[in-house]
Amino acid sequence: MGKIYADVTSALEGLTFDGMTVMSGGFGLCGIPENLIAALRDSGVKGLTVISNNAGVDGFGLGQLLGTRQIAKMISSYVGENKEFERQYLAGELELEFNPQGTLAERIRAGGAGIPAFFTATGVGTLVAEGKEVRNFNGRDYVMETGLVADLSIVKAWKADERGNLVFRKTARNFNPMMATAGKVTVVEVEEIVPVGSLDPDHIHTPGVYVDRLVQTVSEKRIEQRTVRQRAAGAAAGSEV
Amino acid sequence: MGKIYADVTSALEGLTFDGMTVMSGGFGLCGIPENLIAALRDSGVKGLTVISNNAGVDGFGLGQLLGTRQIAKMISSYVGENKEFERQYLAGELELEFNPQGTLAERIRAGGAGIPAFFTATGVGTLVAEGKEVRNFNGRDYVMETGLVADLSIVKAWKADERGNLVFRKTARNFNPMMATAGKVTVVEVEEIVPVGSLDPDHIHTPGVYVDRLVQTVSEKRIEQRTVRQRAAGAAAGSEV
Amino acid sequence: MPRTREQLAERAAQELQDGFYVNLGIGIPTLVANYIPAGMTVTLQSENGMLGMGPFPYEGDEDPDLINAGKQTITEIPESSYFSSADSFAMIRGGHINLSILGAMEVAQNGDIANWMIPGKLVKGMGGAMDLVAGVKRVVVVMEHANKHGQSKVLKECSLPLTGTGVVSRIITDLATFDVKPDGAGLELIELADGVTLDEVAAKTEAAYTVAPGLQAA
Amino acid sequence: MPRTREQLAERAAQELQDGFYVNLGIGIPTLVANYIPAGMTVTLQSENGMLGMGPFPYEGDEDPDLINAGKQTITEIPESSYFSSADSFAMIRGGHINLSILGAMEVAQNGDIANWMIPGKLVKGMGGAMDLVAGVKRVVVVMEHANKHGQSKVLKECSLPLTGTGVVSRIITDLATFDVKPDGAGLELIELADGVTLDEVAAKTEAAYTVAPGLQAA
Repeated sequence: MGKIYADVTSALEGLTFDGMTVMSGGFGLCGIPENLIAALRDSGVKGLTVISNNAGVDGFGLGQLLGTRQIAKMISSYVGENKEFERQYLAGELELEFNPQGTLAERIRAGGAGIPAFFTATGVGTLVAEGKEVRNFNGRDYVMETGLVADLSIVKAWKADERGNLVFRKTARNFNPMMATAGKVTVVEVEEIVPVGSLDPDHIHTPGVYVDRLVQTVSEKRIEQRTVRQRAAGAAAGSEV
Repeated sequence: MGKIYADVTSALEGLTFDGMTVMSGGFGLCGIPENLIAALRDSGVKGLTVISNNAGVDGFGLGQLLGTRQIAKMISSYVGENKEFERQYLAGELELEFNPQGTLAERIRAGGAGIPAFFTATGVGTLVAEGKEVRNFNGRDYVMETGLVADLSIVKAWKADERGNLVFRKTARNFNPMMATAGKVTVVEVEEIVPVGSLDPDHIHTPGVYVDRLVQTVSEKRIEQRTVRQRAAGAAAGSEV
Repeated sequence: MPRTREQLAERAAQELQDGFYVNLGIGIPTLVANYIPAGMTVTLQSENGMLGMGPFPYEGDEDPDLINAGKQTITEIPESSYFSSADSFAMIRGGHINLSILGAMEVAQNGDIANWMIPGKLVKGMGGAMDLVAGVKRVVVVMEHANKHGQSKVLKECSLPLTGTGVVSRIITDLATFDVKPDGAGLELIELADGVTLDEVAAKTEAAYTVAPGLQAA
Repeated sequence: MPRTREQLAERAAQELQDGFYVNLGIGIPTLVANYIPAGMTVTLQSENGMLGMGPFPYEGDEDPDLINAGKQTITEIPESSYFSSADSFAMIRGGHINLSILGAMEVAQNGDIANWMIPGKLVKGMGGAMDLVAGVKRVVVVMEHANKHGQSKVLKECSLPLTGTGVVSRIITDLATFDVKPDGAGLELIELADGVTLDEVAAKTEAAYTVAPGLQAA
């Protein structure tokens, strides 16, 4: 019953097929499964629907799958940092479904939790609610949104034990825990695999039941907006570099 | 901006009124806010609707509020361990709404998360679905359940820092985290209040935003079913004592 | 000879597979934990918020913060993790638990199950039973074939208020084992307890069922 | 004299109260963090999963695992906590954040806001803006009074696709401050920037509004 795979290629073996839906964790370039994305590119799988808050940048993260035109559709909340995405979208080569970020997060959580639909006030009276059921509860209008599941979720965590219990680090957690629950198969890349018993059971963010395959990788972890403050200055905000 | 109160009496001061709805954390007698329940009893508040997975035992936990007939209605999943509850219920003195445990947990989570309603397969075709909307998604029937909020949530955590960040311990976590999010006011009793910065930000279960008042207490922590195994025996299960 | 409680638990343990995440109900199902085959990795879920449930503690090691869904003191094991009730039932409702082994008052030939209330008697509540039968991938019932009045608990239709509809996949009783065929196709008798005859099962079962070919021959 | 960006941020900081949990949008709202009054406890939420956001790191201390919703490197402070995006938006949607200060392209006199798309231009997405305006208890918009073509951004009705309807409580521009009265009762001008006249605001505002009594007299 080993969950541990030697490399990202074998970790995806037998899981990919053209036209499949893939959830990919991360916010911007923070906490993305960058090595599994590269392996997905190398697998040659085509016609992907990708559910991810963002679309990476040119040549990194999901941008790698855009460059090779492996993505047919994105479900995202913000895709601002990707010129190839822009080009393909404007040329009509790429389908795009925008979801409000919180609605996207909750749709994924619902999908993993066996909830086919829920109501939210987010987006009522906007384009987002068009064609969807709107219902009044206690005097306020809410729009019905549906749960999302994927054929495959690729997730980035910080540490895992050999049974797949996961711990995330700082804001690299973001969409990863919900996506781990909403994939029919979930493959996780981590910076370190530790022996069972090394993680405090009260500190585990994602229980091993959600993790089908596990692979230890080395991440580049690019920074998108490097902002710093001067050592001399005491101000709360700083300058963009 | 202090959240810390000297004792449970002052922690509830000004928050109680007759006919109010109170959520009370815990599973069985595990992780219940036993000192806040006692303070609620001493406050003399009446006509309570109490949302709690269980109803305590005679004379302990919520059983204390039953003895004094302060509870008008319970919303629970299981109330098997309380004779006074049984007596009042059979005499028609107490209203009772049973929710499946997972539906109850999700209704509370939804209430705290601004979700007025959601669909679940739990209870479809049973008494629980009577009078509720049933809808088919992807070939399966689901029942619509609504979110729950309370005028007051009383919660038991293990540790808190001075800003109200909470950590729970083992299975004493149970309903406490969701209830902390679903109270208009949330009061928390903890075994230890530690200085800000003592808790690892990655290990906090409930962020301080959900905690209005905090009080350090000493808990009796009764055990309902003391089950042990013999030191000599190697079997996985043991005997009930 | 009808199966004893221990034999029922031992038979139910044959439903386990390596790598399974399993929720065991109260009563006989709890005993199944004692029959997990050596070398097989099976992780027990407790719906009050724990995955990786260990055995009862040694006397003196009881921890009031560590109980199972039956409110019994238990222990943790190296792979354990804790989570809230909302996260626990998200796990159950979302179909992430492979198998639930539960007791029942009645099971019908279409997979309906009743195990939470008897009209006219005090109702204690359904606890997590409705969530488990609706959410877990495979539900196996372990129970006595007949109630204390000698009446069949394997029925054409349940008479008690239901816990779930069409959710049971297999019924293991002290006399026999039945599969509930998909899409309302009814029951198939697939196994007899040692020394129990087809005639005895026929006499004691209210539900209609077919008999598996191999068993017919035997 | 119209308020500068820094003056706008300083004015917006007056919306803060001790103990508030606050989400600040990108742009001018981010600068509000520099004007939190000394001795006031204000906790900043970042919707990508953090409560208790600290300042930018010193050079060399940047951590790629620690960014804000604008994808900028930040730091943690002693009271910080991290959580998932689902938990973060549960916090926002559930009304647990006291105040959101956001920029906008247009605001209407009924509290409608448009700040995410311009038809015909490439749409980058709404990110968390729709969740914030719908969920946070009080939404304050900080923006230039006019767009780059000199047209009023405070309007009778928004012309751009909406981010939310009837959600804005206060509008702080470089010229003036308006309250959006409840239940569609329209705008009230409550404050002028130093040296700005009622006539100037009237000339540059498309929306209808009343003038607060004290301001009328001045």
